[in-house]
Amino acid sequence: MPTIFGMPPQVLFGQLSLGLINGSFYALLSLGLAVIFGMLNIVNFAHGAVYMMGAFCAYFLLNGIDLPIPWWMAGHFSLMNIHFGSHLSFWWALLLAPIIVGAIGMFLQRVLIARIAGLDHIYGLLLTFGLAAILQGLFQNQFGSSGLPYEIPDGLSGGHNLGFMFLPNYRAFVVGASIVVCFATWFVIERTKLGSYLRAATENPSLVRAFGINVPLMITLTYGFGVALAAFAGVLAAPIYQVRPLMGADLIIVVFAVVVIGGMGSILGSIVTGFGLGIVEGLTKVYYPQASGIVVFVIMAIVLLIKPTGLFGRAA
Amino acid sequence: MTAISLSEAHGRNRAQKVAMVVMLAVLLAAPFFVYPYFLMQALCFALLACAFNLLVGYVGLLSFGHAMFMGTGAYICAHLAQARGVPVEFAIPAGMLVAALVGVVAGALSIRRQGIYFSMTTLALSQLIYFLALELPFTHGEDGIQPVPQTKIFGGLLDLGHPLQIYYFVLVIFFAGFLLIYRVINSPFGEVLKSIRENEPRAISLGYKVDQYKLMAFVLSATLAGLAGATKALVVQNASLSDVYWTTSGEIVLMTLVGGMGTIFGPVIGAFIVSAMQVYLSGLGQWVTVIQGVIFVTCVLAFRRGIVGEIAAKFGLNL
Amino acid sequence: MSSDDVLIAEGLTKAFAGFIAVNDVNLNVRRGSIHALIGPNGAGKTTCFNLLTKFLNPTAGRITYDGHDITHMKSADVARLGMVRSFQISAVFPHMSALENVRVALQRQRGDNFDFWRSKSVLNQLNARARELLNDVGLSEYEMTRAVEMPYGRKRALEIATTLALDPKLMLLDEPMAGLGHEDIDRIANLIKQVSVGRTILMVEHNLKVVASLSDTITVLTRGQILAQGDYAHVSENPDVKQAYLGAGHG
Amino acid sequence: DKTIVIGNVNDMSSLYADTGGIGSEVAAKMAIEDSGMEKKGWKISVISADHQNKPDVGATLTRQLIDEKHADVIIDTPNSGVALAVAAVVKEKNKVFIPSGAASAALTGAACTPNTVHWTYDTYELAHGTGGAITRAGGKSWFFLTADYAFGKALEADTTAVVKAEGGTVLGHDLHPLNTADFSSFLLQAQASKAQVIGLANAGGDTINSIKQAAEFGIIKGGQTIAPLLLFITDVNAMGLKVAQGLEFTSSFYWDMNDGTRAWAKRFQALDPAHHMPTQGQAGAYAGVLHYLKAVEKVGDPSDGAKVVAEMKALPTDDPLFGKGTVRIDGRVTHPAYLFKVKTPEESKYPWDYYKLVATIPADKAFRPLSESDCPLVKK
Amino acid sequence: MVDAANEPLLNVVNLEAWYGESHILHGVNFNVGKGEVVTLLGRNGAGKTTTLKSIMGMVAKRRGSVHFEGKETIDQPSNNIARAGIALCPEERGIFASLDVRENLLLPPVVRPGGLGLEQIFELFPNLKERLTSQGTKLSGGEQQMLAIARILRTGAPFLMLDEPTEGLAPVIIDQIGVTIRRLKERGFTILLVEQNFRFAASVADRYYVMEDGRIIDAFSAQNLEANMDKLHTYLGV
Ligand SMILES: Nc1ncnc2c1ncn2[C@@H]1O[C@H](COP(=O)(O)OP(=O)(O)OP(=O)(O)O)[C@@H](O)[C@H]1O
Ligand SMILES: Nc1ncnc2c1ncn2[C@@H]1O[C@H](COP(=O)(O)OP(=O)(O)OP(=O)(O)O)[C@@H](O)[C@H]1O
Ligand SMILES: [Mg+2]
Ligand SMILES: [Mg+2]
Repeated sequence: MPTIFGMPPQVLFGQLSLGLINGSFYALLSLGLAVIFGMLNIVNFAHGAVYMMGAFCAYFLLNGIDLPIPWWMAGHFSLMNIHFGSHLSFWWALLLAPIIVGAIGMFLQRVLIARIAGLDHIYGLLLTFGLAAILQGLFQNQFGSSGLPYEIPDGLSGGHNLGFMFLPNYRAFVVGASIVVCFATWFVIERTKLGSYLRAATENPSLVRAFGINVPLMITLTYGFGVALAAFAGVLAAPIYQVRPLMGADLIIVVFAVVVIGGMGSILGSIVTGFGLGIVEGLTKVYYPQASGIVVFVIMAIVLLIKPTGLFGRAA
Repeated sequence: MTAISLSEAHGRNRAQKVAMVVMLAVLLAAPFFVYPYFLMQALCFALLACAFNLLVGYVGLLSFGHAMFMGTGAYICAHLAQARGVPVEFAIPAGMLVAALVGVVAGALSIRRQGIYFSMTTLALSQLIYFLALELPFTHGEDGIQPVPQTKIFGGLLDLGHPLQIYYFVLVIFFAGFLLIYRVINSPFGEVLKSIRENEPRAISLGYKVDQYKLMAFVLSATLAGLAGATKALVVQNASLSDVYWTTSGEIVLMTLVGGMGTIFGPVIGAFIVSAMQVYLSGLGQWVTVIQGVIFVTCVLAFRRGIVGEIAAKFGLNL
Repeated sequence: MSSDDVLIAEGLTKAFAGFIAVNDVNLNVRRGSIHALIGPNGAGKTTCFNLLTKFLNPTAGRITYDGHDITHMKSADVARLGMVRSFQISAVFPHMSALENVRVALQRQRGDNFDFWRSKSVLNQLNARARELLNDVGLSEYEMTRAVEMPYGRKRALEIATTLALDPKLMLLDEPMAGLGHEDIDRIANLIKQVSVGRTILMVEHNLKVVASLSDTITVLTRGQILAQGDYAHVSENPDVKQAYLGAGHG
Repeated sequence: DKTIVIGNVNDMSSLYADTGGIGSEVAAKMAIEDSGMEKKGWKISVISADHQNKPDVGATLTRQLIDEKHADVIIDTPNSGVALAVAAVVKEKNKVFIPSGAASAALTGAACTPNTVHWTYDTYELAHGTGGAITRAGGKSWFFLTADYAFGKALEADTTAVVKAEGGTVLGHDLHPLNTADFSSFLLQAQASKAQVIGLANAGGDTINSIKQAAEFGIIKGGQTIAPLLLFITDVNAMGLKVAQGLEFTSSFYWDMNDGTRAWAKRFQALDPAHHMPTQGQAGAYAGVLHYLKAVEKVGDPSDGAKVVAEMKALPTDDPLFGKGTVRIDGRVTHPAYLFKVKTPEESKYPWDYYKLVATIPADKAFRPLSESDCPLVKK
Repeated sequence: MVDAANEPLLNVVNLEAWYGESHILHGVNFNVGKGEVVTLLGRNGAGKTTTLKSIMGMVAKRRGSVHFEGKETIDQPSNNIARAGIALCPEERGIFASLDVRENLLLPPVVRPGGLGLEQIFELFPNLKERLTSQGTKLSGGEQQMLAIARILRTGAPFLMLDEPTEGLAPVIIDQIGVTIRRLKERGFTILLVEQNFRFAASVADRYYVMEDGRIIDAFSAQNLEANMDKLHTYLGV
């Protein structure tokens, strides 16, 4: 049997396509981060928590939601819940969850994040770090840590044998959905006037506003959109991974690395790097599996050494 | 125009000296009132936060990976003391030294960038160290290295098994580190650092090789963080993965933020508050995470200068 | 080439992506003179400046300063040789007092200031010299004021004092008068005249009154190339200069 | 002194919070009630503390519970790293440690102390139970998905030894980093190996994700058996039967075994804030505390931990959950272990009706024999 | 004092402004008539820039009244003020680094018909045409100034506020800008100018206001300039 660097080509192709699937999540998440960083100058540490909320939102839309009666009303050991029923399918979730979570994001931006506009971006990082802790803590309190099941939508269960691998239909769908959304985002931001407003507002919001553009509204919408992208990724993730409060916590660190490698704030950079690193990680799993959790960071260190602005970054 | 007179400037310095004496007095008396093992752990974190603050407060570089130096110090010290039988009085400096070496490499890689990029680079590097801690055989993976023996040291002069003796041993280490940082800040070197933070291109145009100054500050900070880690390994008798995990780096930031970035005493106060929360609120489970998050958010929104920073600003002191 | 020239640029060229900002410029700055670089906007003056002070690397050409070939040196090293620049936007250390601003520059005499174990009180011996410098530029009363709180014109003076603290042989000033009110312009012009004694000054400036009254030599740059060179009378009579720079109302 | 303080040093906020957490406090309180000692004038209380899966925090908390809150016994302590740190402190303070939620067999091996009594499962039991029973039942060829750290590697090594001893073969393994979200690459290799059994030498979220994704890639339908080496009932509950069906694994406890376990479990469920059925760790906490209290009552005073543990070792264990057994000289509690198979959704008749029994491993076979022990307390 | 001859386009009454705690404008009163070029003079720090920013709604705290075309704008956010037809060319130029020259130029939305077309702009500032695809901040200082002016000429706003538009420009270009301002005036634009370069201001202004310490302290028309020269010398130290 012919081999490529000691691997049968089937295995290699299989891993490459799996890498692409993972890359889809990286791309969506890093894109949202890049949009938010590029436009608000905020490193959104809460992005992982938002991704998680997207997945939970899909779960609630399907199964309804149990809202707790506060413990001081119900007594410590007997938490009582009120059930709000709902049976909306995955497809509805894919549409509604980003909107709902995006709205929550916009609310948080208005009441909290807007207050630190114009400060050093360290403060944005710290504020969203705190937000992430609060959100994840609250979800853990309510739902424990092992998570909730979410099944693959009916139309997409099963899979196809590609010869070199068994490709579940759902995963193929994830790749497609992610590419479409990423490209649409890129187009809007880089190829329309809206994009130049956004970029200019990052640099000097008060001046852009003095040109007649409602910058605060635009910023809020942008944050909402970045957050909605993460929620969208969360809905996509729900059937594959467990719907868990901490599902975004570790992922987010990797996604940060993706954004840094691509070049902070670069839309195209984050998309390309997201997919690219998914593939590189897939290959690492073949050749040196233990290092797969860290290969992204090694690449990040190397990239920062050679091209400190990231692969697609503009010089400051 | 708010010119400050010379005598006022001296007054500011006096406030620092008074605060220093008060702090020392409180710490000397504390073990008779508060649980000494808690105090020791908090002291280690305080030293760590002070080391971190040297970078963020006085060079303007926010490291999001300082756990890597603490972890390195802790692992090396724990390994030498536990597996190699090296006496603690040598294992601690050894941990500190290795952390310094890691600091040289990490610093050389990361100080080329500023702002958020610097933070991200340090975060990535600390993930690399975490990986090593997970993979290298001597660290024993998730079990960690334990127990680090609390034995008699200095030829039997000091018994680390005795709560008060080990406490004062740790206090001496903390205070030495603290004084060193204080001196660094108030040295000719510190003046140059300050000018770099204020206006880097201007410092360059005056002929300062700013990268060397930043690297030096980075290594100093790493070294002291390593010392804090090594001492902590002795105090809690183990070194484990959580010492190098990124959430620990986040906690260091939290401590410094709560106390006041760029203040001398802020990180100490912050470290005590956060450690106390972890230990005394531990029955609350996840609520601790939520509370920490709330503190983060409140600090950033309302008390950006931190507790000590706010007090100092209110009374026009320099603390 | 004569040793009378403290700074010599030969064939200095800088190309940015698809655009040549400075094109084969030969410049000799005579020791002890005040030399002005003028020209229309976008002529390449600031770029030239950045090349000479090594904030940019030339695409081609050679720069000799005081007998050293500095073409490939780093800007901090150039500064160490006594060639110090100011910035177009005032460059002070905002949250340090005027005295501290100057003292940081004076610290350079101590060599490498890596002595983190020493108290900064050792720097007090520099205070006398720092006060002297502040006095020279008329800032004695501002000694303990933080730079950020000083009026604009005074900041420029502080910047000059800081630069003087390095005792530079060659000072490069980029538009020192930009944004100054009339009184400040006179004050700074006098100051430049005063500190030029015993050193060389190269400056970029649009204020023709200042250029005319201060400079010994003027080089006019357009489109990255030298158009004319000489004293004010000579240059301002040049019809090319009139057309490209001065406009109808002048000369 | 007739006051006993029980310290529940636990993960209250993260991955083990469901398998231990506040539920272990509930179990301990049930044990106190069932011991009937409060009626005899004893004052017994439980304090829970969150070790956040950090050994340093765990050690400090333990020290503080003992010094300041006068804790006499520390229970549960899931996460082997923390358990080992706590064991050292408890020994130094001469109290009692009953790690009912920690898996490391080192607790009764190289790191055993005269103050530790290890209840419920350990890595040896899990490896031997699952590996032995499945191989004997015909699953001869194995492939491992192993978490790349000490716990995973130890599980894999132990299981490999059993599989080989039973005449099976190991075709290969894949090491994955801790907390991996995506297992598809590893599963693909496992699938390609054509092994009959895919052993999961990992825990918690890693186990759940690998099982979920194995179902997605059609591995179970394709005829391969997935054998998670450590699985809790809360994990099965979280995955849902559709995904979890057909898994084979070892457990020391299942709530629906007999009338005794059922009655106890229903009581527990009512008290548990999340209304979960008890996990084996929580059952162990109950049984451990119950036995401890018996011993303390005999000794008359909890302050000398080693003395209490000696008494625990002298008394035979007997409780409705684990039945009769003994505490061995190395601190290991012996009781039977069971090989379960997860039911299909059709087979499940009522809530939490998840397991069916495949095989029972008798108490004397379930744990590492003393003859193989490297515990210094075992004299050879 | 001299006021606008006809109905003022802009009427500022008792305008006060603060930066944080510091009170900068202490009640500024002036007006600008339609089609006029009015220049604000004053020393560094007198509050000229702050006045423009307050009119534009760009300072956090302000009080008093600013009527534009008869409507009160003091309580409006700056985006609405811009839409009403006021445009500012800021002192610090405000060129965006992340946008190229073309994007910078096209950034401010057109608020009314009647602005300059791109061709007219390039005629005025040929440098810009050459550098159209450069990054905005890669332009030389003077080119950035041209870009900043050109940018607001496109929008068609009938009221332009120019803050030291000649700073850092070569004499030829300054002459050009003078010509431009006169031409804009012919086309019916109204201009409020802040200038240090008195020579330049004198070549375009109809009326002058002099500011000191956050107040208007004097005003006179172009015809009376000669008579007021002595006073001006003391005000400005010219
Ligand atoms: N980094 C750069 N990349 C591309 N082009 C540049 C860069 N820096 C300067 N330029 C271009 O080079 C030319 C010369 O610029 P320079 O700043 O030297 O002009 P200047 O003579 O200082 O003009 P001014 O008097 O307006 O300040 C300008 O056309 C400018 O757009
Ligand atoms: N952002 C700010 N924060 C605090 N004070 C400010 C700020 N901007 C300006 N000032 C102060 O407000 C006063 C008026 O400033 P302004 O910029 O309006 O003056 P100006 O007349 O435009 O002067 P110049 O001729 O120097 O541009 C000055 O004393 C200045 O120091
Ligand atoms: Mg220039
Ligand atoms: Mg101004």
